[in-house]
Amino acid sequence: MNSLTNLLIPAVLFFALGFLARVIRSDLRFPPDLAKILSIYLLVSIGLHGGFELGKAELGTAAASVAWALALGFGLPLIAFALLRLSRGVDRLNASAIAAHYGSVSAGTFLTAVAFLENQGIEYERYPLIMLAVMESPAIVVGLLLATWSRGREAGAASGARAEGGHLGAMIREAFTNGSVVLLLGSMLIGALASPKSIESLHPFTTEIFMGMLCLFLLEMGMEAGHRFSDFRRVGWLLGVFGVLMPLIGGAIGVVIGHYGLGFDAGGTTLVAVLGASASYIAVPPAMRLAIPEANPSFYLTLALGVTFPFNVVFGIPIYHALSQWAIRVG
Amino acid sequence: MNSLTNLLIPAVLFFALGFLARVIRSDLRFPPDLAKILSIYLLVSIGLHGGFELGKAELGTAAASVAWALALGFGLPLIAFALLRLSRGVDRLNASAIAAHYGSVSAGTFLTAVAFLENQGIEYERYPLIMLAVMESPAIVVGLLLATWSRGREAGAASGARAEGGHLGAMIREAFTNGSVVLLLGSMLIGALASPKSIESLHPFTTEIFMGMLCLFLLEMGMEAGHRFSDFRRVGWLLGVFGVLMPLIGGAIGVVIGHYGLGFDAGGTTLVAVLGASASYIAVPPAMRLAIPEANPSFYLTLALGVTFPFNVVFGIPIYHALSQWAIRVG
Amino acid sequence: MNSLTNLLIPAVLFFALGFLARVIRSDLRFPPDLAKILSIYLLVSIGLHGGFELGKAELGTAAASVAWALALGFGLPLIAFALLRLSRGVDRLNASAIAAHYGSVSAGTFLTAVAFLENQGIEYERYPLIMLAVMESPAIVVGLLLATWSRGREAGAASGARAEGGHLGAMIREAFTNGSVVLLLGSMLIGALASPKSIESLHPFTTEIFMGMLCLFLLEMGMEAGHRFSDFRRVGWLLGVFGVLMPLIGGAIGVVIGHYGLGFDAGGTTLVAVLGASASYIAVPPAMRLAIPEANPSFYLTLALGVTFPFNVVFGIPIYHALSQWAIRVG
Amino acid sequence: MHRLFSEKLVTIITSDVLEELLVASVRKRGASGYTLLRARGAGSEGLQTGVLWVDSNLLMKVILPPERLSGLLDDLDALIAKGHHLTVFVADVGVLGHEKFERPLKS
Amino acid sequence: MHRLFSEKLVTIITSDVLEELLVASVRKRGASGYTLLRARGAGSEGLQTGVLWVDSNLLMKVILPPERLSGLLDDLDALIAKGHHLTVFVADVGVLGHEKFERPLKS
Amino acid sequence: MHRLFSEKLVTIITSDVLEELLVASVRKRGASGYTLLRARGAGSEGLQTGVLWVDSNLLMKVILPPERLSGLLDDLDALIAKGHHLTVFVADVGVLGHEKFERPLKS
Ligand SMILES: Nc1ncnc2c1ncn2[C@@H]1O[C@H](COP(=O)(O)O)[C@@H](O)[C@H]1O
Ligand SMILES: Nc1ncnc2c1ncn2[C@@H]1O[C@H](COP(=O)(O)O)[C@@H](O)[C@H]1O
Ligand SMILES: Nc1ncnc2c1ncn2[C@@H]1O[C@H](COP(=O)(O)O)[C@@H](O)[C@H]1O
Ligand code: NA
Ligand code: NA
Ligand code: NA
Repeated sequence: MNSLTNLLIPAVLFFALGFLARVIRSDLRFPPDLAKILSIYLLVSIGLHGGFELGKAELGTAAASVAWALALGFGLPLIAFALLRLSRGVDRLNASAIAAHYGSVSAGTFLTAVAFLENQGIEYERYPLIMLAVMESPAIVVGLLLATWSRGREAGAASGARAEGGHLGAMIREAFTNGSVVLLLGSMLIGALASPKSIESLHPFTTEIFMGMLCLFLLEMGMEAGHRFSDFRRVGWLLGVFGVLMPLIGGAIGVVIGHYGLGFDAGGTTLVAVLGASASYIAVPPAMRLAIPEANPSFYLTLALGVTFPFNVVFGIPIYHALSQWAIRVG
Repeated sequence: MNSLTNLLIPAVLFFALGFLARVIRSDLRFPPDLAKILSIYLLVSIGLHGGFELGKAELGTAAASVAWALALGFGLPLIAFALLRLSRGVDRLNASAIAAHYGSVSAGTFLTAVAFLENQGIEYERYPLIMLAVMESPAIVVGLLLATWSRGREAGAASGARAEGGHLGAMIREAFTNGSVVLLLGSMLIGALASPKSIESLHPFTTEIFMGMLCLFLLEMGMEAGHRFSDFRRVGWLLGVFGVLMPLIGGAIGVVIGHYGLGFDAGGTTLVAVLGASASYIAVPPAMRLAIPEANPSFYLTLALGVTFPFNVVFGIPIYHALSQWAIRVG
Repeated sequence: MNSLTNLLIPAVLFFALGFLARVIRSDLRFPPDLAKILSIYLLVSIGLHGGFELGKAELGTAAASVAWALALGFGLPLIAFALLRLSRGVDRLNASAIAAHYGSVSAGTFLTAVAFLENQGIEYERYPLIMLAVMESPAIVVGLLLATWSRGREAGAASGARAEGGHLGAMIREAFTNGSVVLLLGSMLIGALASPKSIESLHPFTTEIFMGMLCLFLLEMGMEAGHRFSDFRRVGWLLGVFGVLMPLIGGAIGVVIGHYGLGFDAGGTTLVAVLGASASYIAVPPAMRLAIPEANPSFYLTLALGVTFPFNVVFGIPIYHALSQWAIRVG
Repeated sequence: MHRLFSEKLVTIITSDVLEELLVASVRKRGASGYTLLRARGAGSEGLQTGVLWVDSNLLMKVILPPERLSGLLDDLDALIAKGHHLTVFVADVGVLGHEKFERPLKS
Repeated sequence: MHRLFSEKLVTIITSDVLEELLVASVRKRGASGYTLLRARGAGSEGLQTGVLWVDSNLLMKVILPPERLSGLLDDLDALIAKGHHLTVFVADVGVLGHEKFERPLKS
Repeated sequence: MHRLFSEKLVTIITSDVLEELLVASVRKRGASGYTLLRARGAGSEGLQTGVLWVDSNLLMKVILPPERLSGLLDDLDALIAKGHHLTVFVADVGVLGHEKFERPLKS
């Protein structure tokens, strides 16, 4: 329940080890491809596993989950954008790009939350998994729209924005053919379609060795977060505060949706909170880099990967879980 | 039994997902090394597993399997070469290179067929595994001999061909020290030599996570096939027809050999058919590129990987299985 | 008990297969990153597993193990250095660099010895695992001190050595932030700290697929050893003899320490002997290359990887085991 | 003696996410091919560690007949004007077999 | 027409273990960035197969204004003098947008 | 000031399967070493995606004293004449420490 319990989960400890290795300037290095391989493995495995379980889902709750996921995906970036503009820390285009990250989700954080729940023997609903898959794209679309609007404002003329029209269509297409989206949705579909027996034969691969793969992934992400964290100064403290405040806001909204909107138990509500709180660092950054080249990648990468990700893994998850339990107690 | 059942095998579905990702131009990408790592894993695992089981094989059937495998490996390229020359689609050297691919085998297709059988609870003999290992090399040798002969024909003089003599020896040596051959035969030998207890301790690695690894491999191969498939136009429709006809011929010959020649049941016969039908896209292409530089790699890669491989995985395997059952029924 | 039994362990057979593939000049190739990925996996897995078991260790024996490990780590390089200087095969700086390798350890050899023991159903103490983690660094420090002293001797003046002072501090810091050390010690700590239930959930990853991963690793290391072995001529026969003699000396000292110093049984004593006998080829070489640039890497890599590693894997382990049994019989 | 023919070698270093755009431009501008290498690095946009797709760099090499250089550089300038970060440099090289580099890539 | 500006391109090939030292030197000498590629090879120190960290090579490319070249080469010479093995070569290149290469990397 | 010595830099881009042949030729022609990089690309033989060994490219760099260039180019021409596809280009570079490049690789 307390943060210490969380810290005794191997996945979290490996994240800390990676972070520490950077801090003490160890020469520990991973082949760059390993993180890519591990994230492919993780997406395929949770997709297969989740799709299989969702094959047995109630249609009503599933539809409601999708609807709420869309609401989160479209709404959170707007909140993030407003906050960023209020803080006057960055210009409109950087704000658009950062906002998109916070409307989307981090599978790594989500899985750490699952490990947290399983470690404590807490049951959880499977619907948040659909939400994870659904939430990758809308935030990208909102980010692009915000950027188009911002360019219009900054150019002081609507002409520029209009010229981007066709381009925007292509970008939105890309939001839905994004590699991570295809991998996750595709695997879920396969998990739902394939014969139960054949999915069971995949069990040792998708489930039994899963936690170990997650540990390796978080070890490498810990190193990467450590790298990014040292860029903190370049980002400034105002943005740094945003990187901690925004997940708390997103997490609180997630608790409300999970508990009141979807009627989930403490486990499922925690997971919805984590979806709200986490910021994408795999699917969204390439989309932003391509579509909003004016924004500085070291801003959004430092925030999503160097600030929000570690915050969520170490402090956020137990906080969202406590919040969820409190919401359920209060009713 | 029907093609739909086949399509509900996760491995086949992942192949389709990869193919589809290319078609919708998703930015899904795999680190290039992953396919190489997965194919090393697959060869070692089937080698170990197969060698262990073959340690208990009957010498008579094993010897007969090797003999028939040699017959297929030496015979099929000649049929393929004749067909290609008849179609007048390509010159002699390209025909030699392509022919070698069809005399050899694709481990990926073979393993998908195994998944197909296991998914339906169909028993199968293990001898086709020896055949798989045996069939890699002879087709390479035949391809080289055809090329040498073709060069002689095209140069209009025997002198050229003779000059290549020493070179040819080196090439044939390479057919037998080919990386895939060494890996597969070596692992089989280890599987047969090592103590049963130690092989059992490898079981979780070689067998339990196997299907998952195969899925990842086929996912990436699906993308690669999608890539190659789009080169289809460059190859022309005549070659395209060859890429579908030749596996049907090879598969039919395989059914005859499996059932009448070796007396296998429907499962084993299906696997022999798949050996006849499939075209190599890992072991043979590098050998051809090195030894028949005059041939165009985009011809043989498009055919083996972009046409025949998808055809076999989706349509071929259920067809060969139906043929095998029919042969057994007919007697 | 005899060398043949050893050779029937899959891990050893795969090492031989890799070596053989090089000897017959097969074009078998592994993506270079695979070895790095596998060694990360191996270190994390033995760390987790070992840390978990050591959580239950007796403090007294653990402390004694650490003390003896330090003694080995500091002592063996001095013996190696003396031998190398006596043989007059190399100059002081090369001798310093080589000596450091022999004071440190090879996890690959250690794990092969574990496989050897498990294959024969021999029990072994877990303390040698702490020793493995402890022994990586001291030898690096001794190597650096020897090099500093040697530079002073060769320059004929103390001034050079003194100028290196600050530099030396940085180097010693690096000995303890070495990537392998951080990975192994970190994983052991996590194994000891995390809840037993969560460590159990990692079991399929860290333990069940472990032997298979070790086989792949040794296969690639076999190829690499084969590569290095062919550089043998460049090294000269005197150094070659050192590469076989030094492990025998280190192994014998290890037997004495394991049996008389620590009171281990035949299994644990064998492992201590292997720690004494093996030479590092992952953690130490980069440290030496950076800190003793005057030394020739092809000397220490050929010796550690091309001579001592194969010798230990094939002949050494059964010899050290026989020695251990003999010591116990003699009392 | 070998005749080496003068061509232009353009090298482009930028983020992996631009791969498709660059390839399209190289095809359009009539190069006979292109070569891609994976890279890491650092620059004004910060560290590119190569761990995530977004922080991996690519290094593209394109050999072009001098008269086609200008068109390609136009495209690259346009990308830079949009805000993309590209490191671009051009060198003179002598190639073996210059006809090879005159035949545009079939698409 | 495109104005290409003359800069120096320094290429360094050496063992992976020197990465940190080289990056530090490039930062100190005022380059605007650097690019790293993974390499294998062979030379007087033997085969570098790329299988272990110690036998992997890196290839570093640094573009520098001509007046900053000398400082970087001094550092490289110092490494060579200590016994490190470095293959270093310099070429003249024309870059797009030369201001980019004048701004030293922020550390 | 640094003395930079003039050498020739030969770059060869081709399929991975030619590695052994190229290395053998570089050794024979007296280079002091060579460097290999992994590459992808496209050309007249189609797409080289790097996924399979056969469709991976390698990029080889060899620094040679000018007088040894011709021999190496002869070998490369011979490969091209046999039907192999090689992209080869040569540039002038200034190296640090030219004696290093005079000593042929021990085999
Ligand atoms: N001076 C330089 N020399 C070599 N590569 C550079 C240099 N500056 C930038 N780069 C490369 O170009 C990429 C983009 O740089 P930048 O546009 O400064 O963000 C960096 O990640 C480096 O790989
Ligand atoms: N003549 C050369 N051409 C290209 N690369 C070289 C050459 N000589 C050495 N190298 C590279 O530089 C590294 C170090 O070489 P060396 O200093 O000779 O040990 C080698 O591993 C090669 O990658
Ligand atoms: N114009 C070019 N610029 C750069 N690389 C090229 C060019 N043409 C071909 N290549 C490279 O050389 C390889 C072989 O080309 P090709 O001989 O045209 O099949 C290709 O896969 C590319 O990597
Ligand atoms: Na979010
Ligand atoms: Na076949
Ligand atoms: Na030792």
